[in-house]
Order: sequence, then C-alpha cells, then structure tokens
Amino acid sequence: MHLLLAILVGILYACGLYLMMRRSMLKLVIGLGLLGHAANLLIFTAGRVVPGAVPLIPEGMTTPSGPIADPVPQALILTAIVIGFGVQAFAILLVRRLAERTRTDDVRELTTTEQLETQTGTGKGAS
Amino acid sequence: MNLLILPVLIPLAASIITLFARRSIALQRSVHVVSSLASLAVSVLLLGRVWSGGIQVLEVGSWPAPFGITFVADLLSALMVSVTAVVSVAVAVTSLGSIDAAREKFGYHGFILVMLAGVNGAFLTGDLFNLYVWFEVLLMASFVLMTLGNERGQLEGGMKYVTLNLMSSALFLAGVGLLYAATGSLNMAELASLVGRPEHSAIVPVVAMMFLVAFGIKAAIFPLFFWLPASYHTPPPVIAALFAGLLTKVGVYALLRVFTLLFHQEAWLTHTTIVVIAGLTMLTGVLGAAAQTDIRRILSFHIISQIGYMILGLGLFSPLAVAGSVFYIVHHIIVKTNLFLVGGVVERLHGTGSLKSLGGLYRSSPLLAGLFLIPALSLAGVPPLSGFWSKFILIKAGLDLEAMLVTGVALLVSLLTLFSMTKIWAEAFWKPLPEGAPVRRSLTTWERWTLLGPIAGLALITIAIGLGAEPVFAAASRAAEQLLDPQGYIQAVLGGRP
Amino acid sequence: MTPLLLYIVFGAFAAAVIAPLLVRWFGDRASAVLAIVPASVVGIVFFMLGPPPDGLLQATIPWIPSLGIDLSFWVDGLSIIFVLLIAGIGTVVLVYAGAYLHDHRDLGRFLTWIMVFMGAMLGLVTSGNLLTLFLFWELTSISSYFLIGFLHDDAASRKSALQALLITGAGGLSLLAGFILLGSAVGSYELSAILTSGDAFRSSEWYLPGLLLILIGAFTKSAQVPFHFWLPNAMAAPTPVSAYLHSATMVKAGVFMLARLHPVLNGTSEFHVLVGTAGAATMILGAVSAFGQRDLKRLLAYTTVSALGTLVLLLGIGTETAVQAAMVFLLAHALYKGALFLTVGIVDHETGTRDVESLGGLWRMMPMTALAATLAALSMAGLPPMLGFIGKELLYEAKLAAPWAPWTITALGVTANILTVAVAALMTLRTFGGASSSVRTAHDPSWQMWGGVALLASLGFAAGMAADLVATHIVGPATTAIRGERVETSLGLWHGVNPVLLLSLATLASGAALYALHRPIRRMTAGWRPWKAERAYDAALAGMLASARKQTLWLQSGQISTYLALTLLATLLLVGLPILAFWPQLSMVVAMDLALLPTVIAGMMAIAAFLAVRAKTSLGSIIALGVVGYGIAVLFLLYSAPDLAMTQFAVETLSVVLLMLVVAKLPEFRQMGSRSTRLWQAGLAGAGGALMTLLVLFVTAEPARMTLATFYGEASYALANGRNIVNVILVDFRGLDTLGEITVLGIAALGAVALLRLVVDKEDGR
Amino acid sequence: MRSLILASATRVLLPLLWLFSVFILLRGHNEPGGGFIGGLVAASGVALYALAFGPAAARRVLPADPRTLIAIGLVLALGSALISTLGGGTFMTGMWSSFAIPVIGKVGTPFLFDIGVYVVVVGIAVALVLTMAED
Repeated sequence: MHLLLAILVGILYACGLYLMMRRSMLKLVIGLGLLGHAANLLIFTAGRVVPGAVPLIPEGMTTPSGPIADPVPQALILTAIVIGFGVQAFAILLVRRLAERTRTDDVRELTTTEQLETQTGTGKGAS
Repeated sequence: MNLLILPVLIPLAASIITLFARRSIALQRSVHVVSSLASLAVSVLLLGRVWSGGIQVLEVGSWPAPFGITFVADLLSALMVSVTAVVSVAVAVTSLGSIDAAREKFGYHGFILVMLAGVNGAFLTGDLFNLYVWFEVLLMASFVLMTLGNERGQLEGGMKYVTLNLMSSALFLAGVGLLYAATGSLNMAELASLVGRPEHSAIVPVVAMMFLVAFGIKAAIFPLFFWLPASYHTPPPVIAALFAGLLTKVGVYALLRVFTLLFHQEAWLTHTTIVVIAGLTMLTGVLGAAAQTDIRRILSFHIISQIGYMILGLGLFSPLAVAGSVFYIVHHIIVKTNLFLVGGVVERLHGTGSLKSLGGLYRSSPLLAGLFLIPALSLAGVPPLSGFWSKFILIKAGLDLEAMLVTGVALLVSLLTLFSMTKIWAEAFWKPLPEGAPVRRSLTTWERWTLLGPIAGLALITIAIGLGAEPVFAAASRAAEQLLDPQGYIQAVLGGRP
Repeated sequence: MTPLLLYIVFGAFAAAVIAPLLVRWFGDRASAVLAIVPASVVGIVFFMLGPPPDGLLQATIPWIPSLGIDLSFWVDGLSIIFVLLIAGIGTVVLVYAGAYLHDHRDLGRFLTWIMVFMGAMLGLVTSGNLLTLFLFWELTSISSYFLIGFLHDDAASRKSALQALLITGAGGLSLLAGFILLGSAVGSYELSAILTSGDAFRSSEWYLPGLLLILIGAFTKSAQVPFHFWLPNAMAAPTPVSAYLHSATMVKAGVFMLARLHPVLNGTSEFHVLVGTAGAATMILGAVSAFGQRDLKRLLAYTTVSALGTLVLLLGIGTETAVQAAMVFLLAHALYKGALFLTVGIVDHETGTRDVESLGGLWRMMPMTALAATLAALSMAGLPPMLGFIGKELLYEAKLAAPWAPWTITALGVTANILTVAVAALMTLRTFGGASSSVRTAHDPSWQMWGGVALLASLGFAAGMAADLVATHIVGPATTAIRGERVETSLGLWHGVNPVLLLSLATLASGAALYALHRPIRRMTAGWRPWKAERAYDAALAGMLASARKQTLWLQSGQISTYLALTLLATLLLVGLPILAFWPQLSMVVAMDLALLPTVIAGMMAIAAFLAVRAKTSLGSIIALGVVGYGIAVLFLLYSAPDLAMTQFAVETLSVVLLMLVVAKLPEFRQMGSRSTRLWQAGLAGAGGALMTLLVLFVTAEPARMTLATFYGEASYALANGRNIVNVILVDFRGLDTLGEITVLGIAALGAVALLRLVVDKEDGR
Repeated sequence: MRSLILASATRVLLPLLWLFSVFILLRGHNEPGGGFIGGLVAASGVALYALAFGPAAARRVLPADPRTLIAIGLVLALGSALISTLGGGTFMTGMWSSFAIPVIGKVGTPFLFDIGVYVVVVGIAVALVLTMAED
C-alpha cells in the first residue's frame, strides 16, 4: 500500500499547494488544511503502515502480544494533528477578521503594507 | 540538573500566572519583568555551568536518551538562551511604557512570555520533534502578537507571516517524519551517530535540504524571506523589536545545529549551497533596504542581509567561520533589537517612521541620536563596536579559505549597510523637519525611563562586546569547537551507549 | 613612557567627551581650553620624548589575543612628524574655531567631533598593530562624516558627507581585506613583525592582491585619482574642518600608511608602477583642475589633491632622496596649506564670499591677514627662504633621479609646480592685492583667527631658515623610519647652481607668466575638469538604488501567491539538487500490494482533494476538505492507529464547524486569475506533490529501525503503568511534546479571542 | 433553531456527554482515548448547549471562564511535571501510587498530566466555539 499512499500524499500536497496559490483567502485556508493532512499522512506512510497491529498491551500481559505498528509516528502525528488544529483555527479566524477589515476575499488586494514610495529613494542624502 | 528546563519553565509558568491575573494589568506587568529577570539569572547560571562543566544534559522524565526527550545545553545553546534573556528584559521594560492597555488586557504579557518559553525550548531541546513543538509554540505566540490589536496592516502582514511560516512548519514536520522513517530516531545525538551509516548516505542530504528550506524560511534567507519585510513593520515597535532580535535567529540556530551535528557528510553539496545562498541573502537584503524609506522597513531588510553573514559562517564551515557566525548572532540579537527600539521611540515622537516626514531629531533629541548611532554604527561594522568583530572574523575566515567572491560580497554589503544607516541618520536626524510633517510630541518621564533606559542598556552591551571582544570571541570559538565535534555532543547525551 | 603615550592618544578622546560641558561652562572659549590638549601633546613630543633618531617607543595593551589583535602603539620618527602636525595644527585650528563658530548653537558637538577626529588621527599614526591602525582609520572616516556634514541643514553638506564616507569607507573595507591578507602572510598583525617581514610578504602569493587592496584604501583616503572628487566636495564643511582635515590630517592618512608600510610594500615594480602612476596622475590633474576654480576653498582643495599626488608619487619612486623629499614637502605643505585654508575662512567670514572673481584689495582692510597669507603663499610657490623652497628643490632632485622615467616624471612635476605657483599668486594677489572690490566692511578678525595663520606661515619661514634643525630632528628620523635603515639628512637653502636650481627658476618664471595670462586662460578652462570620476560615483549610486528598487518590486511584490510560488520553486530546486546528485544510490520499493478498502478510501480522498480545488462555492470546498480529513481518520483506523483515528475524527469535525461558521461571514470567491498563471502554478504544485511522493518512497525503501518501538513496547506497562503505548508516549515518554502542544492550543484560543474582540484605535495604539 | 426537542435533548445529553468524556479520559492510559479526545467530547456537549440555549447560557454551564479553564489545565499539566522535582528528582519523572484503582489502574502524575490536557482542551474548544458564536 505504500506506493498508493505515497501517491495520495503527493496528490494532497499538490492540491494543497495549488489552492494556496489561488487568489481567494478561503482557498488559502483550505489549502493549508490539505497541506496539514498531507504532512500527517506522509509521516504515517513513511512510518510504514501495518494493518491489525494496534500498539496496545493486552490485559494481563506486560508486553504486546505480537508485532505492533510503530507507535512513535502515531504519537508524533497525534501531536501534529492537535497543533495543526490550533494553528488552523487561528488562521481561519485571521482570515475572517481580515476579510471583515478589507471587505474582500482577494489576496491580491493585500498589498497596502508593502508599497514602495513612488520617488526613487531619498537615499542620496540630498533630499 | 533541572536548571536546564528553567529557561522554559519560568516564562511558561509566568505566562500562566498572567492568565489568572487577567483583571490586574499591574500584576501582569510585574510578573513579566520579574520573570524576565529570573530567566536572565538562570540563563547566566546555566552559561557558567556549561562554560566550566561542559555540555549539560537533562533527560526529561528520567527516560534515558534516546527514548525520552533530552534537553541539551552546549555553549551555543547556553549563549543563545542568555542573550535571549538579555533582550527579553529590555523588551519587558520597554513594554511598560509603550504597550496600550487594550493589548495588555488581551494577554500581551502572557503571549510574550510564552513566546520566550518557546524560543528557549527550541534552543535547549536535543530532540528533533520536540524542536518542532517549541517552534510551534513560539510561532503560535508570534502569530498572536503579530496580529494583536487588529490594525489593518497587522492583519495583512500577519496573513503573509502566518501563511509562509506554516509552509515552513509543514516542511519541517515532513522532514522530521522522513528522517524518523529513514533512521528510526528523533534524538539528535543518536541521529548524529546514525546519519553517517552507508545505507543513509543518499537520503540524508536530501532530507538535509528539506531542513534547509524549513529553517531557511524561519531564518529569512534568500529566496524565502518574503514574510519578514511584509510584516515586521506592522505590529507595535516593541513586539517587532523582540521579533527582529530573536525569531529569525531561532531559525539560524536550528540551521547551525542540524548542519553541524547531523548534515555535514556531504558538505561539498550542502555547505556550498549555503555559501551561495548566504551571498545572495546578504545582497538581496541590503538592496531591499536601499529601496525602503521607512525606518522599520529599512531595518527589516537589514535583518535579512545580516542573516546572510550568519549562515555564511556556517557555510564556510571552518572553526573560525563558525565562531564568526556565533559571534555575529550574539551581536546581532542585541543590536537589532536595539535599533527597532530606537525606531519605536522615533515613531512615538513623530507618529511615523517614514523618513519623508521625519527630521531634526539630532537637535530635538540629542540623547536619542547618540543612542541610535551606537547600534547603527555597530550594525555597519564600525570598529571597535561589536559588529566590527563579527564582520572581521567572518571576512578573515573567508579570506583564509580563499572564498574571494563571497568575501567581496560581504565587504560590499557592509558598505551598503553603512549607507543605509547614514540614510536614516541624514533623513531622520540631520535633515530639518519638513514643512507639514506631523507635530513632534515629547516623552513623559515614565516613557523616558522605560523607553530610553533599555536602549541605553543594550547600547552599553554593544560597546562592551566591542571593547571586551576577547571573552565573547573565546566563548564563540569554544561554541564552534563543540559544534564541529559531534562526537562530544553524542558522548554527552548518550554516554557510552551506542 | 607608556602613560605619556596613552595620553597622546586618549587625551583627545577624553576631551571629546567633556567638550559639550566645557562649552556650557566657558562658552566660545571652550575651544581654547580644549586646545591645551593638543598643545600639551606637542610639548610632550618636543620636550619629554625628545628627538628619537632611531628611537622607538612601544606599548601594548592586550585586547583580543586569540585573534592576534592587541591595542598596541609604536612611536618612531614617522609617527613623530605626523603627531607634531596633527597636534600642532590641531591647536591652531581649535583656537581659530572658537572665534570662527562664535556663538554657533552646535559648537559643543563640533568640538566633540573634532576632538574625536584628532584622537583618531593621533591613534592612527602611533598604532603598532594593523588592526589598531584600522580601528583609528575607520574612526577618522566616521568622525569626518560628522564634521563634513556639520552644517547638516544644508542638503549639499549631507550629500558631501555621505560621499566622503562612502568613498573612504569603501577604501577602508578594501584596506581591511588587505591587512588580513598581509597579516595572514606574515602571521602577525604587529608592526614589529610586519616591518621586518617585507621579503616574506613580497614573495608570497598574497602580495599583489594584498598590495592592491591596501593601495585602494590609501588612495581613497588620500584622494588619489580616480577617488579624488570627494575632497573638493567636502569643502561644504566649515573652514576650520577643511583646514584641519584636508591640509594636514585626514587626507594625509593614506600617505602615512604608504610610508608606514613602505618597508613591506616597496621594492617591486608593481609597487612603483601603481603608486607612481596614481601619484603622477593625481598631481597633474589636481593642479590643472585647481587653476580653473573660482571658489577659493575648492581652488585650495584641488591644490591639495595635487600635493597629495606629489607625495604619493615620491613614495612610489621610493628612493632615499624621494622619501626625504616627501617628508620635507609633507611638512611644508601642511604648514602653508593650513594657513591658507584658515585665510580663506577669514576672508569668507569677513566678506561673506569666497569667489575669487569678486574679491580684491583686501590688504587695506585686513593687513595682518594679508601679510600672513602672503608669507604662506610664498612657501607654496616655493620661494626661498621658505620651507616650501627646500621641499621643491628636493622634490626635483628626487624626480630627476627616479629609477624609471625620470624625464617624464620631472616634466609632469614641473608642470604641476608651475600651476601651483600661479595658483599661489592668484590666491594672494587677486584677493588681497589690486583694486578694491565691492566689499567695504571687512577688517582683520580677532587675533585667535589671524594669529593661527601667522603662526603657521612663520613656522614655514622659520623651518626654512633653520633647515638643519628640521633635518636632524624631524625629517631625518622620519626618513629613517620609512626606509628602515639609518638615514643621515641635511637640508639647506643653497646648494649652488645646479640643474635643480635652474628648474626652480624656470618654474617660478613660467608660473609668473601663467599668472600674468591667467584671466584669458581661466576663462577658457573655466569649469573644465579633465576627469569626471564623480559621474561614475553618481552613476554607481543611482544604479544601485534603481536596481534595489527593481529587485524589491519584483521579489517583494506583496503577493502571497508569488511568495508561495518562489518558496515552492526554491524547495524544488534545493531538494531536487541532492536527489539528482545521489540518484544512483537512492532506491525505492514499488510494490502493487493493493487492499480493497484502503484503495477505495484513498481514491475517494484523491477525488475529494481535486473537488476542493475545483469547487465553485466555499461550502463545496469545505465539504471536500472534510471528506479528505475523515478519509484520513479511516485510514488511521485501518492501519492500527485507533487513537489517531478518534482524534482526527473529532478535530476534523471541529475544524469543519469553525470553517462553516466563518464562511457565512466571508465574501464568496471571485475570479481565479489568468489561465497561464493557473497552468504554471498547477505545474509547480504538481512538481511539489511528486517530490513528496518520491521522498516517501525513498525513505520506505529500507526496513524500519524499530529500536524505539521495541523499547516502548517493553517499558510501557512495566515502567510507565500504561497499556495504550501511544498514550503513554504522549503523557509520559514524550510528555514534554504534549505540554508544548496544549500550550499551542491555549495560545491559539486566547489569540482567537483577541482577534475577534480586541479593537485598538490606531491613535490609542501609539 | 432553539427547538423544544433540542433543548430537552440537550438537558439529557450534556451530563451524559460529560460523563462519557470522563470515561474516555480515564481509560486513555490503557485503551484508545485520553485527555484530548475526552476534552473534545466534553466541549461538544457545551457547544450543543450553546446551540440550544445560546452562548450566554452555555457560559454559565461551565464552572469557570474558558480562559481560566485553559490556565487551570496548564497548571495541572505543569504541576504534575513539577511534583517529581519537589523531592529533588528530574523534571517530569512519573510518580505512581502503589495501589491500583479499577478501570484506571495505578494513579500517577502522568494521569494528572492527562487531566490537565483534558481541561485545557475543554477550555480552548469552548473558547473557540463561544467566541465564534457570540461574534
């Protein structure tokens, strides 16, 4: 299944990245969401997927009964999901607030903080 | 040995206290200042411990490395934590006189503190995934601080800041996952002993480049720096000052760490790439600054150009060059924070940082003028200030290695930096105040002490580093020695274990 | 002796700090009080150090031993001659400045900067370590920036200050690189080691680059062609500054350095050609340019350029006579040029103009000034019995005996001197002599001002009369120091009738003739400047600013999509590089082991992802995102990660709810950008996705290393009392991650509250 | 929106959801579950309540302001990590009771830590939902 999942990871990344480059703020956020999913699935896939090997120690035993799926990527992903959720929630609200202030969903209009002054520099010290 | 966790714990605990003290801004302020001082004391203690006792290790939860999370303080980490503590004290004091009550009510002090916890965690952790977590802590806090206040510029700048930094996080996370999948470890010391194995010889440089991009975005190297000039002039100056001093340096620290400890086998590829990037970063940054006409925007672009110097040392990869990087980081954190603080005072006085609308400050605020000159000249590398030694060491390292082109670029960039600093000086300080410019207000006594005091303190440190460069250089050299000797780090963390 | 040495260097710096206080206490007289410092330095050098024939004083304060850098000082004959000039003329200038800047509101700052400058110059000429020297070198550049820009309300002043700083600053950086090369080749930055390692350096591969870099440093500072233009422009400074910086001190720093490093650099044809050519060109171009000037200060400035060229040429010739001539001429020039600059200041101060064409007949109104100025001009013209005459004689002697191209050099030298004679005449005769101009109210200024001129001019006269004393006590030791071997020097006014004397006479006669014809010639050459290097400077600056602007508009466009695209492109290139380099060693396992359910889920997810891209409505894209999220939850469940599945499921639900709540308040999407943009963005995104797929395949090629999993399996229950290994990792083995994680969550929530509730009024926020 | 059915269903569901969330929290150390999921389940109860009775009423259901909950949760988590240092031990070292409790098993500081996570998650989820709902 690695190949299929790896391709899926690639598709998720590609779609996420493409969405982020669109002009809509909402699409940007959706893209970020896809990117997060892609990263989690990447860790999961790279950590080798195994069916039927839940990393639990059965009642009455002190070690797992058989081979288990590597619990480390799972723990990492769990942390990453939660962190990603926090970040995502903040980004969603940021977009909402920004759209409210600028009255647009078009990221192309977010350039007010980066315009250069029209005149070519005052840098000669002569102005 | 719990000393190692204190630089994280103190600000974290302090920020929780401010959460409980939502109603009392006075209490929040005192917690902020007192905890910053406490962090400073602890950091200096830690630095002393590392200086005399070598690399310090804390196995969190008593789980032995590589199974638990390990905190490791080598000289570089201890230096970074100490300098962080210094500027955080300056920022705490400046906050008292410059942050409005509305922002304080919504948790300003707590966010600053938690960001410092994240920064220190990133400096001290010896675990790659844990590094990711601390990065996210400081990043999340910086997102909030960047937008705290909801001014339109903050939101716009914040959007770009958030988006591009999330790209970095996504890449970092993927890089950690891939590295774990390839090697089966997250502990940096263990990774350091694993990456050299022949079966990893091809995949490690590939993953290394992912880390270069991920940390490169955070460090604002070429061509990944866009978020910085887009956002650093939008939040209140004191927030920008803290960001300017610290945040990109966390990225540089991470680059220094992984490209000395983990990714040095194929230096011909990785480190040569870094040298090329360093040259381009220096140039694009300084040219970006030349095109700007606003104090903070000029200073923002200079951060980029100086990041170029810092990674130049890493790319050149000789003991002297790496020591130069370390020296440069220490110098730059102090000086850049200070310049942003000065910019903040100018904005407070005139209501703008645009050079067009400024003037006459040399006469109207001679003290501020003097306090601007010290960090400005230091940034431009004028002897005997701290910036000169940073530059000197890197240039010497470059010439020793016969890296003529990039050394020439470094020299040229230092001249253009001088040009930028004199531009600010000539326009804001020398030029008479233009007709129709906003009226200048004056500082209250409280503002005078809380705003100018930290600036003066940081300026004194700049002078002290310049005149007393020997101990700083000695520390930087030893830090570089430790960095270039991964065995020492591995030994300290894993002991006799494989 | 060390305390005395340290006083010589640091006395001025200490005085700089208290200068503003002194102005508060003493008013204008503060400058005279400060003059005690340089005056005492002169005294110390004369009476306490005594004449050091071979003498040498050294002091070293350890500074950064690990880099081989110490604050070390070294005083020999060369230092002495410069110390005397810097401190002596400094004394005069300080006294003068108090009267000149009478009641100026920035007098305190002026005095601070001039004292810093003086200290820097004194430190420079007494340095015993290349880096110490460099430190003071840069300090002179910086302090002169503040002095040249002293009248900073005027845009031209600011521009000139910047120009001087950039040119000398660029030279400084070149010098630094040169010093590092020199230091590396020799193995030390200490002068004591450097000066004795000439052969080692000259034969090293670093000699030529080192020499070039050092020469660029020296030439920029000493205004050699093509870097000379900053000097005339720097005349925007108040006159005391011009008199100080541009006659005796700052511009001589380059000459000093050439002299200081003479034993190391001299002796190769590269040195002779480079230094000689630059000096000769500067000498002749400066003199020619001077002749056409109307502004008295600019006129003097160009003669200074010419004189600096002469000095550099002499050092380039490098013979014993040439070096000796250089030292005598250095002394003579500093004395007369200082006096003449101060004279121009007086004229400007009294008449309000420096235009030579509108001046005349001033001798009636200011006889003392006129007398003193004429005395100085005589030295400049090289008339006996002035020191200038001796200097010129020696100069011709050296040029005639030059080891290469003696006739060309001599011819150029004579031409330059003829022009100099004419300019000297022009200066005095046109200003003080002749018919009165429209100026009526001028009179001699206070003695503090004309006294300085008189003192310097008479010193030039006295030195000429007592040439032997000057020779044994000043010029001899200096020459000895430069040559690195003992040189006996004797100077005199009369050497009998010889070719040199004849050349002198010819020079004077031609100069007089040129002066007689100066009106038509000057009209012809008015504004004519043979070398327009300044245009190159302006073009470079403008080009830099234009490219900076262009680059910024392109790179920092403000468009998130551009930023993302560039970031992605950089990622592809950087990560692609090692993939290409190591392609043969990178392996992957491509197995088609498809299970039905996961394949269906994955397919649905891929379709959902495409739908998210193609969705025409916000709601549609959110639902598509949700499907992908739930799909991942199912995959987690299928592949042994129930905790992940639960978490993913819960988080996805909450995210979708948040997005839904927000979307209601957002405007709908609008158009999507042009087709071509979409295409290349899709290409870029697709490449990004393919890269990640590749990476996953690479890392899964080898079997996993399960050390951690094995440990956790064994320790989870036994040591940490938990059966759910993932949970135990989260709350115990790697609990710190979780602590950070909930911290992030907390900040995110609190930040969200601030985002939606906090309103800071722009004005209130300041 | 505020239908009678939803209102009465919520009255029953809220305690049930909270109870269930605690169950998930408690079993987390041994079975799939844990503080994070538990917290989300509890928060979803509050969200449901907000849907039925409005955000203001939902705020009153909580024992404290969501921001205070976040703070309390962090204190619990950080406190559990600090307990071991009181006796001079290493930061975050697990300390365990010598006896076992049914369902939970042995009680120790990691368990307290998980409760901290639970409280933080309740706080943040409620804060997010209520802030959005009130906006």
